[in-house]
This record gives sequence, structure tokens and C-alpha cells, in this order.
Amino acid sequence: MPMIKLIDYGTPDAASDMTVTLTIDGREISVAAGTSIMRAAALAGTEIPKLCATDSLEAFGSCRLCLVEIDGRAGTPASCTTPAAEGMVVRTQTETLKRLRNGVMELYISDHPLDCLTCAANGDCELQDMAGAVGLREVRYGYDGENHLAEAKDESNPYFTFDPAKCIVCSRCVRACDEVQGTFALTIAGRGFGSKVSPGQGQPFMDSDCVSCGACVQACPTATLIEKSLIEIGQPERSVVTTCAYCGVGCTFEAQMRGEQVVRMIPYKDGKANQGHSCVKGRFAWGYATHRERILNPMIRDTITDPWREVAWNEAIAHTTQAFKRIQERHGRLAVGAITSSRCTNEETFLVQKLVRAGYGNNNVDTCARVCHSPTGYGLRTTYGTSAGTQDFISVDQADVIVIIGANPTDGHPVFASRMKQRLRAGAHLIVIDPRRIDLVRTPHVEADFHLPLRPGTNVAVLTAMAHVIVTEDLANEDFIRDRCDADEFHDWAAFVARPEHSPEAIEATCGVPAGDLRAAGRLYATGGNGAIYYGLGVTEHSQGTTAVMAIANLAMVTGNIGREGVGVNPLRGQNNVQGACDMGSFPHELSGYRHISDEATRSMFEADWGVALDDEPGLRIPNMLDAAVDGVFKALYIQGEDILQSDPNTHHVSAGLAAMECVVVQDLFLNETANYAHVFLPGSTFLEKDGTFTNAERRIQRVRKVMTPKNGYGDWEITQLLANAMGLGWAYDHPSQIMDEIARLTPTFAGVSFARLDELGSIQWPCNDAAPQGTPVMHIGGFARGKGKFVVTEYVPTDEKIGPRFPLLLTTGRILSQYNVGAQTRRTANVVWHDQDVLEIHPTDAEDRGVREGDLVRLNSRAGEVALHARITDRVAPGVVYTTFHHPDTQANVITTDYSDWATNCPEYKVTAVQVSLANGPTGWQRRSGELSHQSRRIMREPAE
Amino acid sequence: MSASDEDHIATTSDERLVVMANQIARFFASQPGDAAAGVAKHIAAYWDPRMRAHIRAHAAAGGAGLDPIASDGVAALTR
Amino acid sequence: MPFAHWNADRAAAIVAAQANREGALLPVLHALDHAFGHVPDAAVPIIAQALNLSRAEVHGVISFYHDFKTTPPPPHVLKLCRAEACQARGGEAMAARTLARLADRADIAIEAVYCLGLCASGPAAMFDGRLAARLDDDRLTAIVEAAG
Amino acid sequence: MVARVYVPGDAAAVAVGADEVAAALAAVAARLSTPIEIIRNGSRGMFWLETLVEVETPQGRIGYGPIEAPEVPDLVAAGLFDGAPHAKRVGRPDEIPFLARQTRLTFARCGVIDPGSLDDYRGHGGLKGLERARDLGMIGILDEVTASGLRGRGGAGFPTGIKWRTVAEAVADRKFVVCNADEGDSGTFADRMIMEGDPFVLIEGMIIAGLAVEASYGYVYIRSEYPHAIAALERAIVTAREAGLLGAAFDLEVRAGAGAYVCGEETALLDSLEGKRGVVRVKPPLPAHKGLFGKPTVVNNVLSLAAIPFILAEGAAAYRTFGMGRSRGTMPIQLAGNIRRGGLYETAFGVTLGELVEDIGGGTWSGRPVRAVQVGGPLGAYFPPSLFDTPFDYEAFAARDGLIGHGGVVVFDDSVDMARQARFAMQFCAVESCGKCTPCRLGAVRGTEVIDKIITGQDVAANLSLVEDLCHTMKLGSLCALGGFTPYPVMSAITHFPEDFGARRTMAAE
Repeated sequence: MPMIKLIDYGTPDAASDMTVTLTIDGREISVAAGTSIMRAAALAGTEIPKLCATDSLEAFGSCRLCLVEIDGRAGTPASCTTPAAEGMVVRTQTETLKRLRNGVMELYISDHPLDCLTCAANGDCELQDMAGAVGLREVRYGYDGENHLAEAKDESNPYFTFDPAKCIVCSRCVRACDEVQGTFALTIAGRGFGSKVSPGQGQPFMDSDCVSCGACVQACPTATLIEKSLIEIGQPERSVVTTCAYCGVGCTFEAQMRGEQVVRMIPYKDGKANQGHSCVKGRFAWGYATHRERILNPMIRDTITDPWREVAWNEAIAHTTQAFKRIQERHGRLAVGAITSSRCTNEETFLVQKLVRAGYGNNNVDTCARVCHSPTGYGLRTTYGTSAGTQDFISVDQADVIVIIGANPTDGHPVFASRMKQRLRAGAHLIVIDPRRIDLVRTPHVEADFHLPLRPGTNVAVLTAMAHVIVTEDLANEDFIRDRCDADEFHDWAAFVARPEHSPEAIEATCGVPAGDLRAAGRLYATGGNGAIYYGLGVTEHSQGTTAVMAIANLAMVTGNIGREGVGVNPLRGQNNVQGACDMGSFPHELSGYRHISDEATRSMFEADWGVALDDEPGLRIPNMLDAAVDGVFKALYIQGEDILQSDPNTHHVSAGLAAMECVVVQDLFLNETANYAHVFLPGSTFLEKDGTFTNAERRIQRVRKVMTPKNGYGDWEITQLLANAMGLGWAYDHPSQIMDEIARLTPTFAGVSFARLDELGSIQWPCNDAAPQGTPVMHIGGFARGKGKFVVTEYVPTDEKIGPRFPLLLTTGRILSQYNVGAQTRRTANVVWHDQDVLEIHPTDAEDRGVREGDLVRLNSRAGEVALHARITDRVAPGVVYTTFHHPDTQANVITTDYSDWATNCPEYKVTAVQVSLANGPTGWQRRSGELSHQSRRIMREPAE
Repeated sequence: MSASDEDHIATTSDERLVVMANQIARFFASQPGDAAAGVAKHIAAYWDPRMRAHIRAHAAAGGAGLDPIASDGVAALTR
Repeated sequence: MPFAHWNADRAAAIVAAQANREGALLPVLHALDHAFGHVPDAAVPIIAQALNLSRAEVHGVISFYHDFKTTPPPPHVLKLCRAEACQARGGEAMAARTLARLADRADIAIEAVYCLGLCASGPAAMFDGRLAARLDDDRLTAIVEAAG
Repeated sequence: MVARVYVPGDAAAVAVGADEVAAALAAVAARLSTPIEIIRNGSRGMFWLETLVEVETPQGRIGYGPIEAPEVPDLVAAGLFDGAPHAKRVGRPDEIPFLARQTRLTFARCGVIDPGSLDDYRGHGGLKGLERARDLGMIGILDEVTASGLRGRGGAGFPTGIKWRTVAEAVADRKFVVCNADEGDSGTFADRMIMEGDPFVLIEGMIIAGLAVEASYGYVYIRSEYPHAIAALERAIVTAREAGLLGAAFDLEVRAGAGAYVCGEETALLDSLEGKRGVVRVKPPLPAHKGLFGKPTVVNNVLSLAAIPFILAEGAAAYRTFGMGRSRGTMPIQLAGNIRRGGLYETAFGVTLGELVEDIGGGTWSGRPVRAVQVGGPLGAYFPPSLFDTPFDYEAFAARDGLIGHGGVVVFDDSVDMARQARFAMQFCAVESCGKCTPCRLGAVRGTEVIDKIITGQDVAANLSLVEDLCHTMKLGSLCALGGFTPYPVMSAITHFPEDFGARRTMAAE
């Protein structure tokens, strides 16, 4: 596997249907109108020298290396900024140009260190390449003139260095930060010869607004901004394209390797989800894969108070299998189950549910999507017929009004947020519906038209009020409704939303949002052109999560904002493979492709393929498993790649459930919090160590490619296969591609998917079958998957979790950019420098009432439990609302959350908990005990070496 | 695991099932058509047999706490 | 004109008064400079917040323009025109002598300016905002001395 | 009868004591209980006569100059208020040959009227152009301006009519008219004079431009080194708004620069107006298509816009009668530097450089021989007297590796060291470079260093050749005129004055 080499065309693709034909160095080429001469030349195979141009950024025209001569035109225009024109005759190599380019390079090198041989970028430096390309042989200015060689390095960022002595002031970093990432953390300060790249106000990177997305490093043509890992390890020798294992955006990366060592992860320009962009997690936070705390050997223990004992794989597998068999013999077939992972591949997930259904003989399988997007599946399936978002990410480029509800894209889905910001800067309108003032409400060059800071738990009321405005002000898209939706259901719904009690004026008191804003937001969404709704867990993680999803679906239908580019209903998935885990039949009631287990035809197809009879009854969902465990009837659980103790609500209840089981098997990279209650620990593999596929939030199936040997010995799919075969299932998968073939065979929406096809197309958005051989970027074009779109009446039913004298504040939770989920991975990287603890955001008024000052340790308690954490006083949250993240096990926000859940799916109500805040003098009893338990559970007895 | 110094929720599984059934009932109550049938269909599709057995048993024992529509829905369960 | 001491609240009010203009940054910076005689680093976050710009952008702009200083100016500022028309009338020699003569005057900042538009009446200068042309050493000294 | 006395409020007059003169006049008149009205007019542009005091008499306005405040009591005693004879009496200003020989179209009112009085402006033919423009309508205006042959007076000489038509044809929700009043070239002051002496002509020109392209708003970007001009124009805008000339349909505001020569480049100016670093943009897109805030924008120099009212009032034909070749109309030329009669000289294109310097300007102020003349500001070439036959015309100057730029003519006597001037050109470029493009950002500093080596006699031949290569790189490679034209003064100095570049030293060494 050599290094992948992508052509840099110098300027972005010009989107035009018209073509022009020009001649470059005697060769004729036809290109889209608006294409730069530089890009046209690159398309024709001629590389014009360049330094400030790169095809991820708009042409800038500053380096002056790419000048060309054009017949009939005076001077030497820059090829990057001059569009190709019909009949143009361009020369890229003439004596004048050679002299000119030589002159420019001579100037560059007169202010550049002459340390190529010891420079980390040696061999991968565009300045070096260009000096060669123009044939520079001598710098006649000498090296004693004014220069920048004594400028100090900035090593403040943990992942990259900034060495201004090597800077050629091409502004690529600044432009990348502005155009691609949209943070505007960098500038050129000063002017003329004194111009220099400056983070923030001339500060170190870490003191600036930099979010460490890596776009500047990616854009830098020299060693000025360069990964510390590259400096340490040296230039890579091979590279492999793979998919990030963090969030639901699904960025494609080129893993650049030196031997078995990752040198760096480079965002892949041809990646459809990220288009060459990245965030601090995917780009830099992969060091957990080799973290010293990673567990590489299987371990078992008899009780959870024992230390762990390292064992061989065969012993661990046999031990587990015996325990499960014993438990099923003693407590019945239904006493065991499994949890699939939204972080593992589709193939791995598919195998776990297959193990449960075919091996354990029940349907007790669930996935962590239960606790995040299960309402999305239910709600969108009910209304539209498909349990998935309707658009691809790039669709946002066509959106005119963007509505964000209960999502914080700049933290949760940063790479997509950057794309969204590009569109917002280009003029799209923005409505943010969120209790907290997320960054997108107002961030440089982006400002929401409306921020509706609703009281947590009132999404449905707000969405219905917006629908009321649309229906009562005659803003409904009648043509769309007539052609595409069920008329009776529409009329029932329209009559429902039109009732006076759903008017913004009536709802105002409930949701706390001024009626005028509700009306204006409803009008804007209905009349502002293409309206696209993006939502996250702030919609789903409520007792009315499913109702809210359906309310969103209603809004999109009533305005006709569905079935084309630029519109749609877009769930932003939390983890890398939430969509995939759901698709793969991880839910206890359905097989892959969202087909109910009771459906005879589907079941029999699986039975025939697998050669076993399947239970036709739905199995247990995660909370039900825990309830059943507490009841003493559910005894063994195989958990692949999840940390339910930390991630699931009402930690006390989770721990009680786990503690009640006889055999808890945790398969993970690290001894996580759930493993404190485990009897078997199976070391898992990272995404770098296995083949497979992830499916991102836009239904895009992408390849995960093995770049190194699994340090634990097996990919996760192999471990599941070992367990299955110990159960006597006789599986014989040699490669995950065979698993995908099986999925395709058994799942109509995946019928056209195979590894070969993925390699060929790069990625595929399901459905992919004979009807859509290239996949389906945008769904419901021309008609809904279910036929007619279904309007659903969305009565607002307030949660039973209510504030009162004891718990007068509402806690809502979220995530932060640098950390991921329970932090298992990110906490084991340098990302902790950005967020080393979870803090409680509290409004100044509420803080003052309680005598809380910035940074104080406070006690946060609810009916469910209490934790202590530090306070941050901010008006990002409204009075009466507090907010925290759940990335750190020592603060365990989920000790606080309750076991209230969505009516339809049991998705927990993480986002609304009545709490009280008071000053604390130390950690709570629970925090102390769980800390002790974790400590105890990290004891490992190693076999003496033979 | 003891948590005696903390006042956290301690509901039994049956209590939870009643809460869940009532939540489902409150949704279907607002829908056009037969609410009880909707409840029954939903529970049949998503609850495992043991949970269904428990709620039926609870209903049979007087159905303490069950909303009328939830009760009707449970009664309409065929399995 | 004496400048006010830096005051964040007053600065915020000055910024707010200009913030709704299109492309407000230069007017904002001029207004701050007018009030405080300089635009300190502490002003940057205030401006950035009000105009919805990043701190880096504001810093980049301040550092680009010669007019904006980040530290308080001395009581007097003498801007000597150093451009060609004044050079042609002995401006450079006069500037050199002036710089030498006033070298120990900490209360006067002497800056180069490139053209004050008085090119037929050089050498020219601006002292504390007032123009002077047809200068020679005596006239320049008189102007500076008059200010104390 | 109240005596009307004119004391210029123009910055160049104020800089030589006009305020003090006005105050002294008021004080003396008060002491004598003579009722006078002092009008702070603009300057006539005869700066050697400033402060030029004029008194209205039955014989017309009689001038006295140059006057300093201490002379005032004497002058008054001698009968200044009646236009009585005095050693400083210069007679009717418009009969002074310097003024009498001019063709003042744009500057017709400058120095004559009260720049603060719209009535005075109207009384001297102001607003006739606007009236006719309103009658002609958009297409008519465009045709008229195109037919006049007016070319941009900022330096590039682009036909104004074509630029306007491009903006007029662009489709957008908003369009702008931007006046480039960032007059940074040393040796130029015409923009400043108009803004201080006849601001309404600029306002009228901008309103007409707005009509022609359907723009709703205009900005005048004035360099901060021109506080008087900023104040004068701001006052005039308020007056025009009160009179209903400006308002809902088209309004104007002044924006001050902040010390950046490069903002005189139109795209850098637009970025500066947008509140950004004044960095040069690439073209395309042209400002006419995508200018201020991304909208189609007319960017014109003060003199171009100030020429418009005449063209509209008197017709294109009246304007294009003047001039030569493709350079039509008049050019307000500014005579500056070491010159006896420095000032504003508006004349038809075609006058030769020699006529301007020797005849009109009267040779050097120092009385020494003229050695070099820099035409067109810091980016213009240095011409030796041997090229004094060059006619003032865009093409004629270009043919001799020069440019007329904004019409500034800076005269140097024989004490000038042309190597120092070449070095200054590079240094100025280094000081004022925006820093975007490499040839300018790095080249200007290296150029200064290399010329320093030449001045100190190091490897003169090799370094001269390096300067020549560098100038090639800067000229062809720079993004804008700052870096691109800096080679003009440098190479013209080397070409025309080789003896100042170590040639003597080299010969002495031989």
C-alpha cells in the first residue's frame, strides 16, 4: 500500500452545466464554465506552479507563481483567479514566466530557513517542490537581509506546532479557518513584510479561539503548521483510506502509516461526508488506540469484588459460553441478552444480533440507539415510512432556512456544522430552538434570525404552535399535501393544530418563548424558500421524543419541505454508527431493514438462511433488561462496545440491574465503568484494526479499513464469531465482506451493497438496490417510502418530571466538542486539555440566589441521586435551567437523570431532570464509592511469564 | 450496592410498566380512531412477552394506577 | 485634546453606538481612538462581541492600519511628511534635524506620514492634529514650543 | 455696506496661517467697527500666494497674497477692504496668468464660492447637471458620460461610461457608488481641494452616478490625513440632505481611512470600507459586478465624479472638445515639490511637461536647475528635462515608461540624489505594502536592501542587474499597482540618472 496521492487542482470545482473549450500549452481542453485556468490545466494534466492555491479554498492570487500568458491579453494574469474562457489560448511555460517565477521563488527563499534536510516536512513540502519546479539555483539577495527566521515556535497546541520562521504568508491557514472551518481564529496581523499569521490577538494557539480542527495544518504548504506526531515519527510510507469512528458525520480519513504506527490522520478530500475537513477528535484524538490503559488480554473474575485474572482467549470464550448456557438452563431461554454497539461496524453489529437471535434463541438485543435516536426511527417510520433522515449533508448547500432543534452541531457534529456555517454565511436564515444559547445562535459571521429558548421538555408544544401559525395563516403547501399526503389525516391534523390552545399566544406560557417569535419563526420556515430541519438528542431524549419527531415530520410535510435538495428532516446521529446499528436489526422487535420480528415472511427468510428457528416475540429493550435483572429473571448480558453505566440514565438503577446479573460480559478497549460490574472482559479492537463499514447520519455506508494488526488479537467481529461458534453455531466468516454479503442478501434496502461496490463508488447511501443502484442521497422524491405521507396529531403531554420546591431547576445535558460520549476514547488523548472535567452551567441569577460563585464546587441533586461538580456561571442558559455534559465518570451526570422515558421507545428523558443546586464541600457518597469501585475493578492479576 | 444516604428513585418493574402503559395511552388518546386498539397494537409490537404478561396480570388484579384507555388497551391484547 | 483613560463600559457604549452601521469596524475603531487615543487589546473582545467578528479579525484590522495604536500616545504627536514633494524641498534633512533635536522629548511622538496634501507648500507637518506647511527649523521649533 | 472678504479655509491655506489671518481680519474690523463678512472659500490653487485674501469690490474680487496675520492691521489700514493698492495686492485673481491660462471645468467654482453654501453653489451653475440628468434618465446619462470620453482620473484611465454601464446592467438588490478620496500620492491635492472648496460638485456627481446605475447609497472614502476635507464634506452632506438632494432615494456618507496608502487601490478600499484589512482583492470579479458588500459598485475617483456635473450640464460634446487622442477633457494637474508656482492647474490634455514645469510653474522654488520630475505620485516615473516634450496624455506617458496617474507633478532640483529616490520608492512600497502578494511584500524590502548595497558600492553591476530582475518580478508579478508600479520610479531613476548609481564610483575605481 503506497501513499495515496490526490491531485490538487488548485481551485474548487466550478459548478456549471456550460462548458468552455480553451487551449493550454497547445492542448485543447473543455471544462465547466467558471473553471480557473489553473484547474483546467490540472485537469489537462499540466501542473502550473502554485503555493497559495489549493482546491479546498477559493482562489486568493497572492503567491504569484501561477501566472500565465494569454494570447491577446496584456500582462501575466494569475491562472488561479482567471476563469477559463472560450477560445482562450494559454501558455504556462515561457521565458518571461520562468524569469518571473524564479524571481518569486528567490524572494521566498531569501526569507526561509535552509534546513530542508532536517525539516519534518522534507519530501512533503510544497515550497520545496516549487523551488525545484521553477529551477531555482541561487538566492542573490544573500541571507543577511531582514527576515523572520528568529520568530519563536508556538508549541501550545498538543497536536501541532506553529513555526512562523517557516511561514510564507500564503494565508492558506487563515483562509481554511475562515472558509472551511468557519471559526475565524486566525488572521494575518500587521502588513507588508511584517505580515504574520496570528492566532487570536497575537496569542498562542491555545489562547485563541482555535478549535483544533486541523484545517490550518491541512492547508499549510510548508512545515509551519505541522503535526507533532509527524515531527516525532517521520514521514509516512503508506496510507489507507478509512472512516472516522467518532460522531455520526462519518468523516473519511487517510490513515498515514509508518510500519504499524499511525503517523497522522489526514481528512480525505474525496470523502463525501467531510469533503476534506475534520475536527479535533477525528483528526488528532486517535492516540487512545495505543493508550497504556488499553486492555489487550481477555480477563475473567468470579465476583465483581475480585481482581481481574488475565486468561487466554479460548478460556475466556469457553468461560463465557458455559456461563450463558448454564444461566439459560437454570433461568430459561430469555434470561440472557446482548447490547450491540453503535461504535462497532455494521458487520459486527449484525453478528451480535445474529448471535442473540440464532444462538441465544431470543430477541433480547438492543443498542445504544435506544438511548439516543430510537424516537427518530419510530417517528419517521410512522410518518414517512423510513427510519432515517431524508437528506445528504451536502443538501444543506441548497437550504434557505435552517432550523436546528435540540442539537448543537458545532460541538456534536463539528464537520457538518462547518458546512452549515458556510451556507449560513452565504445568506441562509437560521432558527435555533434550544433551551441553551448554542454557539450557532451567534458566532462570527453567523447569527440566528430567531433563537427560541424554550423551557426543556416543551418541544412538542413549540412545534405544534409553529404548525398552528402555518395552518391558520394559510402558509401550508396545499399542492404538496394534496399530491403527497393522506388527505383525511391531514384534515384531522390541521383541525388539531388550528385549535386556539395551540396558538403561539396560548403556548407562550408553557414554553417560555414569546408568541411573536414563535409566529415569526413559523412564518420564516414556511415562506423562506427551502426549509431544512436538523435535530438532535434535544428532540428525542424526552418523554415525548417520538411525538416531537413526528411534529417535525408534520412541519416538513405541511410546508412541502421534503423530497428534494435543500429541505428535509435531518437527525444528527450521535455516534459513528447509530444509523447502521439500527439498520442492522439491533432492536429487539425487528430484523435488519426495520422489519418486525413477528413478520412471518421476513422471519422465515432469516430462518432459512441461518438454519435456525427464530423467536417471533419482541425481546427486551435495555431499560427493560435492567428492570428484569432487578426482578431476578434476567441474568447475563453481553455488551459490545458500550458503557451503559455511564451513558444510561439513572445510574443507580443501571448499577442495581448489572449487580443483579450473574454474568456480565464487557467487550471494550478499556475497563469502563460498566466493567466494574462485569465478570468477563473481552478486549475489543479499534477502528484502525479491522475491516467493515459504518453508516453515518445521511445513511451513507462507508468502508472502515484495517491499517494495523489488532493489538488485542482479534477484530470485534471475530470475537463475536468465537462466542457464536462456542455456542455451536458454526459460523465461518473469513472476512467482514462476507457478512455484508449476508446483510445484502437478507435486507432489501441493502441489496446492492457489497465491499466491492463500496470500493468502486467510495460510499453508498441506502436504499441501494435494483431500483437505486447508486444509492439514494435524498429520500422521498416524488413519493414517500410509505406511499402517502402521514400527518400525526401531536398532543403535547408534559413530562411527569416536574420542578417543585425541592427541585426547582431543570437540568438538561449535552456534549462538548473535544470530548466524545462517555469520554472513553477522548479522555485518553490530549483532548483533555480543552475539557478536563464536566462543569455545571448555571445562570447568574440562580447562582446568586444560591451563593454560588464561578468555579465553586456545587452539589447537584435530583430524585435519582446527587453528584458534586464545579459551577460555571453563564447566561447561555436561561434562569431556571442548568446544563452539564457527561464525559467524565467522576462527575456522572446520569446519577442525576431519571428513568422517565419516551412513551413509544423508552428512550430516556435525559434532557429534563428537576434538580436543586447548592454549595458542596466535597464529592458525594456515590462519587466516592464509585471511584473506589472503579479503582478496585482496575486490579489485574497477570499470569507470571512462563 | 447500597445507596442509603441518597434519596433516589426506587420504582418496581410493575410500577414502571403502569407508567409506560399510561404514557402510551395518553398518546393514543389524542389520535383519531380507536385509542385502546392503538395501545394494544403498540404494546404487542414493542413489549416482550414477560412485560405483557405482567401488565395483563396487573390489570387482572384491579389495574391500580392504569388509565382507562390503558386498561382498555391491555384488555385488548390478544397475546 | 486630552484623552480619557481606558474604561471598558464606556468603550462598550461607544462600540454599541456604531455597531449597527454596515462595515462598522473602522468607524468603531476611530471612535475608540478618538475617545481614548488608542485601541488597547482589551477593546478587542468588546468589539468582536458587538460586531459578531472574531477577536483575530479585529486584531488583524487594528494591526493593519497605521492610525491605530494599542498603547496610549504621549501628550504630543508630531507627524512629519516624509514623502517626495516634501523631500524635494528639504524635508528629509529637516526631519533628520528635528528627530535629533527632539530625541529626548518623551512627551512627543514623532511619526512619519506620507503626504498631507500640502505638496506645493512643503515641508509640511501635522502637530497635535494641526497642519503646518512651508516649514523650516525655526517655524517647526516655534510650533512645538508653543505647545509646551 | 458690509465688506465681503474671502479667506481660504483650504488646508493648504490653513497650514500657512489662514485661520490666523481670518481672525486678525475679524479683530481689526471689530476694532474699527467696520462691518465685514468673512467667507472661508476654497483655495484658488495658487499656493505660493496663500494665504490669498480676496475682497469683493465694484471692480470684482481683488486679491492680496501671500498674507500672514501680523500684516493684517497694515493691510487694512492701507485699504484692503476697498481693494486699495498695496505691495501684496495681486489684482483680480482670475487675471493672474497661472489662473487665466487654465481651462477650469471641474475647478470652476473652487476658490470662488463659499463651499458651505448650497445657494452659492447653485448660483454658480451647480445642480444644472443633476437637473439634466434627471431629464435624461438612466440610459441618457450613460450615453452622455460615455460620449464625453471621460476616463478615470484616479490613474488607471478606464472609461467611466463603460464602468457605469457595467454596474447599471448588473442585477442586484442593492448597488453602491463609492468615491475614492484616498488621495495618497505625494504631489497631489486636487481631491482635497475639491472636497474642501466645492464639495457639492462631488455630491452632485455621485447623485448622478447613483441615478445612472440605480444605486441607493454612496460612500466617500477619505484618507484620515485629510481631516479638513472630511469635515467639509460631512458638512456639505448634511446641507444637501436638508435640502432634499440626499435622502431616501440616494444617500451618502463619509468613511475615514486609517493610514494605509494601499487603500487607494479600489479593491483594498472596498475591503477597508467593509471593515476589513485593506488588502487587495483579486479581479475578477470586478467591483462593477461584485464590489462593496458583494454588490455591484461604481468606484470612481473624486475628480472623475466631480467632472460629471459639467458633462451633464454642458453636454458630452462640450467636454470632449478638450484634450487629445483618447485623453479627452481637462486634467486637474498638480504642480508640487520644488517649484516656484505650485498649485492646481486644470487644463486640457496635451500640455507638455516642460510647459508645466518651466513656463507655468516657473522652474524651481530653490532657483536651482530642474533635475528630475516625478509624475504620477510615488509610483510614477522620474523624468529628466530631456523628456520635457512629453505631452500630458495617458498614452504619451505610457510610451515613455511613465504614467500620469492622478496628475501630480513633483519637481526636484539638482541637489537630488536619484539613488536615494529609487531607494525611497522601494522603501515606500515596503512601508505601504498590504502584504498579500509575494513580489510586493518581500520584493520591496529586498529592493531597499539591494539599492543600499548599490549606494555603498557593493557589487554594483550585479546588484543593478538584480534590481532589474526584481523590478521585472514586481512589475509583472504584483497583484496591484503598488508593487507593480514601484519599478517605474526605480527603473526610471536608474535609466535616466545612471550616474547616481555607482557609475561614477565604478569609473573612479577603474
